[in-house]
Amino acid sequence: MRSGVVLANEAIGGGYRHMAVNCPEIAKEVKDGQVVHIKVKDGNEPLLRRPFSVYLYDREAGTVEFVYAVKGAGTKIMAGYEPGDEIDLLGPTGKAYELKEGAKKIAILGRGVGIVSLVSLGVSAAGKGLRVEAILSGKTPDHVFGRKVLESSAAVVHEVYDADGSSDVENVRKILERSRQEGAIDQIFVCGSKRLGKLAYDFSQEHGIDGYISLEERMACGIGVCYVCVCKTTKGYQRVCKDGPVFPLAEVYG
Amino acid sequence: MRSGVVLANEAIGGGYRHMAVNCPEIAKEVKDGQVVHIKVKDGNEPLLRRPFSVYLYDREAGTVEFVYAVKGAGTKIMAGYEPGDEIDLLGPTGKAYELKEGAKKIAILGRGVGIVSLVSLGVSAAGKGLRVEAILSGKTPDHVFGRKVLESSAAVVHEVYDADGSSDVENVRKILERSRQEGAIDQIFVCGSKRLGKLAYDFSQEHGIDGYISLEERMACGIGVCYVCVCKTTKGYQRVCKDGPVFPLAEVYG
Amino acid sequence: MMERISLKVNIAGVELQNPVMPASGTFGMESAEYVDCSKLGAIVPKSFTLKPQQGNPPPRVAETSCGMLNAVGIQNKGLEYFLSVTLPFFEKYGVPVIASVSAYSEEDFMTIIKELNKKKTALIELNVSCPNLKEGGKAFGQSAEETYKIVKAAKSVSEIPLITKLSPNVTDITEIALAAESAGTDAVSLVNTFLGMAIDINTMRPKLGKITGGLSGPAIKPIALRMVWQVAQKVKIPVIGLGGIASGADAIEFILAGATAVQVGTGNFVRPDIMEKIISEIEDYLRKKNISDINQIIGGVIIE
Amino acid sequence: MMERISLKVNIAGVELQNPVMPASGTFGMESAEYVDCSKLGAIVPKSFTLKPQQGNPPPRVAETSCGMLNAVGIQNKGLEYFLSVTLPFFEKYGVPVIASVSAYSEEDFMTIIKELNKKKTALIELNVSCPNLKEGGKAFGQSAEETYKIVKAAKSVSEIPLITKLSPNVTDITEIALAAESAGTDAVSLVNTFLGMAIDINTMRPKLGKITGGLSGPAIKPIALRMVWQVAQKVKIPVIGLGGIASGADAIEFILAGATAVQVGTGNFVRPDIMEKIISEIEDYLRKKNISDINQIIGGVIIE
Ligand SMILES: Cc1cc2nc3c(=O)[nH]c(=O)nc-3n(C[C@H](O)[C@H](O)[C@H](O)COP(=O)(O)OP(=O)(O)OC[C@H]3O[C@@H](n4cnc5c(N)ncnc54)[C@H](O)[C@@H]3O)c2cc1C
Ligand SMILES: Cc1cc2nc3c(=O)[nH]c(=O)nc-3n(C[C@H](O)[C@H](O)[C@H](O)COP(=O)(O)OP(=O)(O)OC[C@H]3O[C@@H](n4cnc5c(N)ncnc54)[C@H](O)[C@@H]3O)c2cc1C
Ligand SMILES: Cc1cc2nc3c(=O)[nH]c(=O)nc-3n(C[C@H](O)[C@H](O)[C@H](O)COP(=O)(O)O)c2cc1C
Ligand SMILES: Cc1cc2nc3c(=O)[nH]c(=O)nc-3n(C[C@H](O)[C@H](O)[C@H](O)COP(=O)(O)O)c2cc1C
Ligand code: FES
Ligand code: FES
Repeated sequence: MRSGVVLANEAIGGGYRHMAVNCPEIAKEVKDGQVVHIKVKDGNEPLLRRPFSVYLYDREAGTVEFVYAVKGAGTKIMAGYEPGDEIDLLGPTGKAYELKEGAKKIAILGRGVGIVSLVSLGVSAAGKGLRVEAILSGKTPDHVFGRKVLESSAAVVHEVYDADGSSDVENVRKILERSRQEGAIDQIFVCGSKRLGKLAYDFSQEHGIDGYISLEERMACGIGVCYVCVCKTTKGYQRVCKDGPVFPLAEVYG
Repeated sequence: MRSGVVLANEAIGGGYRHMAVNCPEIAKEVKDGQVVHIKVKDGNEPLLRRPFSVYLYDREAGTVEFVYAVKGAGTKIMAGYEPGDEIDLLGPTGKAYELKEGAKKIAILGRGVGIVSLVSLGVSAAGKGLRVEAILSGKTPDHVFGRKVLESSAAVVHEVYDADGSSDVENVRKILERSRQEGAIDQIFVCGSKRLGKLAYDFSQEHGIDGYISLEERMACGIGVCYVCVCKTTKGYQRVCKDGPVFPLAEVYG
Repeated sequence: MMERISLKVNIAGVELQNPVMPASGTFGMESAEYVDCSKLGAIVPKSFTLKPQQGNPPPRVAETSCGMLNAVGIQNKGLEYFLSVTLPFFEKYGVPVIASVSAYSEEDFMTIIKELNKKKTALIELNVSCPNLKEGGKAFGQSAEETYKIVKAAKSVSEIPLITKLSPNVTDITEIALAAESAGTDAVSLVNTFLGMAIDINTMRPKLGKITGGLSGPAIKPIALRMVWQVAQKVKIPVIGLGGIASGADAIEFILAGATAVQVGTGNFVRPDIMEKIISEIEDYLRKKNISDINQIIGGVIIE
Repeated sequence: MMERISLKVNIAGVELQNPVMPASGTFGMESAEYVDCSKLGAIVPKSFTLKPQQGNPPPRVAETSCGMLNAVGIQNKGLEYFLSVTLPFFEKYGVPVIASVSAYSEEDFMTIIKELNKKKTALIELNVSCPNLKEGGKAFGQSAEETYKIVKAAKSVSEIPLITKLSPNVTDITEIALAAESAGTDAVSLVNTFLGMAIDINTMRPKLGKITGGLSGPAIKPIALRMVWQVAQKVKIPVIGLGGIASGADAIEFILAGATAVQVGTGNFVRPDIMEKIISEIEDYLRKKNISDINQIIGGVIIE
């Protein structure tokens, strides 16, 4: 358990909020795609921690950022956090996204809150000089975020929406294809959509490349001991909190 | 259920807080000694309402005041209320203190938080031109409150403390006796101490006067339907929330 | 948009305008100041016994995590008071009144029912499951045999349809429900409270005067819901579900699990007008789901 | 001021440095990153079965009011993995390791125990009470007879003292405890989870893949405490209490009710280091009460 202090917690449209937290211990350790479990409030209601992907982190500043959708009891309480509030954090936990040795270009496909876990990966990869093709999908332009951060770190960003039909899998496939024609994609990462996961899997199979997906499941312990958060994989039931959340696409769709 | 808005909520020493609430509906109806049940927080933890005596009320201004001791989970939450917060109130409930037709002088004996329920009675009685002898007892001077309000409405106030031994029953009896010698006491009202209750009962018997005590019991419904809040009386188990909180001393000590 | 949504349900031939009623012991004449009784599906006053009784020594309540323990022990003014005061008071609201009857023997149950026959309450609920009466929290309703015997005896004299209220403090509640059904009960209601305990570590004493008491409130909802679901699969008679209901969503869970109607207990303590809120939330749910008749979702949980 | 406070308790001849240990299924090797295992009274890893098993289909968890439902179904890597990996991992902390054993038959229990005999775990906990294995949530531990048979069989081969973990889904838990005692169990632990259910009213489907699951957490504490108190009055062997413990105060309630030691389950999910906190809170309590030895308060609830 680590204690953090809320620095900002603002609505950013689409029912999402962006929260920045000071917590040097987590900021120092966290890797792209990892998760932090928030005890949203003392006491027994709600009882369990809520898992959230880390959106961005700044090791020097000691800050960690989240983007979350306000849905149920827990996230409603979080929406009320104000700068200066202390929060109770557990993490970082879980497998991170790993860039392959020698990779020159990656694609990231995120949808809705699934975008969250991919943004720091995009930033890290671009920072290391890789080319990053980011496809961000959402119901409407309001449901997409992260473009600025990604672009400012030199990623190429495409936004696609349900509202205008551009988020259609076929269209996303076309964007991917076009990008591939401009230069081979070495790895593909996806989060937030089963359909996009399938697309990424097919794409990775077709071109013989590495692909990863980050999954969500309801959790209790968050650290791998209770086995409630399993997902079905080719290796049997695996724990999303410990064996994941990042899994090879082939284990999920294979 | 009535909705109130917190106007002030300040620590006043002795671990007590003084809270003023805007709630014209309650301010209009409430009678001296009645109770309001606060749902300190939405949700199921804590589950039940907390009962509090009304300390003062202002029918015109639409305000109701409380003084409460911060003890457990519920009152800790209340301690965090800030001006502007909405609160969920049920009440006023229960039997009020009643001034006897033709009474000219009353005595009130309050100890600790038990002082709360008596102050508005003292103010009302003094306002009607009765003489009011108030004995306020507490561990230390910090644990006594209400003097100013009572004095400004022309009550005679005695403070007695454990710290200097003045709260001793014998000493309180002396104060009462002395007051009686200055002019007959027509009614005696007590709250917050079994010992003072017994003293008041003995006094009332000795001088053949009316006496009342306000009792506390753990509650659930607060409106008289669940029968969990009973106290033993000469009439059997009676509900503190509905048959009380104010009972004739003779029913409790007789 | 739907024309009209019907919330009407039927319990043993008695039509209720909606499926929401109070749980016995959590509602009384005083409640009428806070809730419009004419809006309820039915009215269930506190259980009464043949003779007035004083109940257990205080303290009678202890708050627990998302729940509460009570050990009232059915303090009540007896049959006569029910007939002469409580019943007429509630009858004026024009909704079915369900007499909740508690007793220490078959004979007492029979005596009371014979008197109720004369007044024709809409339904009778046999409280064979109060954990606060016998020593050690035992209740008739914890034995299939005893339940069968009492229901059979009650049924032999009753001219009014019977609901048997079941205890959750059992290994297999379906067994008790089936015993009550085969003895002729017209419906079952479940659950009564779970026997529990709390200790004040400062005084090192039990928090309740009677040591143990009945646990109610949101804490018990998952167990109660499971029991309602299990019983609804097994019996043919209507099931009335209760245990921790405090919202329309809670009520709908019980209805989906197989309850024809629901009772609200501890929820009334938190908000004496909660049942009106629950009724309108149920209606909203049906409207949103485009369902015109609540009967369409009774037992409607989808199991794959 | 007190010189030293002793938290030492003894379960079936095994001395524990303090009475606090994890509840099976809520603690694993990963926990060692968050809690100093050498500080615990004992270590209880997750139940294992003879062969590895995959457990139930997800979703396996649903949060409830002050509690949670789980339907894991004892996903585990089997006896062999326990012996070769889990046991050596935990043995290095120098505190007693309690092997929690689950099985589908007497034979499987006996086979596993024979293997454990060779490794001499400090104690064995027989999990005869998991509601997530058999169909409909039934467990051996819901029948006094079946409990007796299993414990008897286990005892006939075990060279290690046995704890029998009881199911709370029973009419009279003292009956089951007495059956286990007369079959020779050296201690009992209670309670396992309560069978419960939750329905998602939007999808109209159960929230758990297996429909029903086990309720744990603060919600169940009052019922668990009552059961521990009842059992402690009846048996002569040590009782290990659990169910909703999340603080030193909770643990002390169970100890006052008669528990010689306590287990912490769901509390570990909220704070993986909670047991260390509980141990120090127990110590603080004793210090404040001027009690030098925890054994002085076991069963110390004052009943007037
Ligand atoms: C690995 C992982 C990463 C996540 N990252 C993010 C993120 O970056 N941003 C974001 O907005 N959300 C994220 N989520 C989802 C987020 O955890 C849920 O939205 C949140 O728990 C909902 O809590 P609530 O109390 O508002 O909802 P409620 O519905 O009241 O929650 C009830 C219970 O269900 C669980 N639950 C509800 N929805 C989900 C869900 N989608 N996934 C897992 N558990 C759920 C809760 O944790 C809680 O135990 C992530 C989930 C996982 C598993
Ligand atoms: C008629 C009446 C009038 C009261 N007036 C006042 C007042 O004016 N000022 C004031 O400070 N206190 C008053 N009290 C006591 C006040 O209700 C309790 O201090 C408060 O409920 C404690 O809540 P908690 O959550 O902080 O404590 P917890 O101990 O966490 O409460 C647990 C449960 O016990 C109940 N409880 C705890 N202490 C008491 C108590 N002394 N009396 C009744 N129930 C209790 C709570 O309501 C709750 O249900 C009054 C009580 C009654 C019955
Ligand atoms: C204070 C109190 C008194 C009760 N009295 C009775 C009673 O007289 N008769 C009865 O059948 N049930 C009685 N019950 C049980 C309730 O009717 C109901 O079965 C139980 O509380 C579970 O529902 P809930 O969780 O909605 O409260 C009582 C419950 C409480 C809390
Ligand atoms: C996710 C989960 C898994 C569990 N697995 C086991 C198990 O493998 N063996 C067992 O005996 N009990 C198991 N239990 C039950 C706990 O050990 C404990 O009896 C129960 O949770 C009540 O305690 P608590 O309220 O402190 O959690 C499990 C409980 C949970 C919540
Ligand atoms: S949440 Fe416990 S193992 Fe994943
Ligand atoms: S609190 Fe329910 S009758 Fe008094």
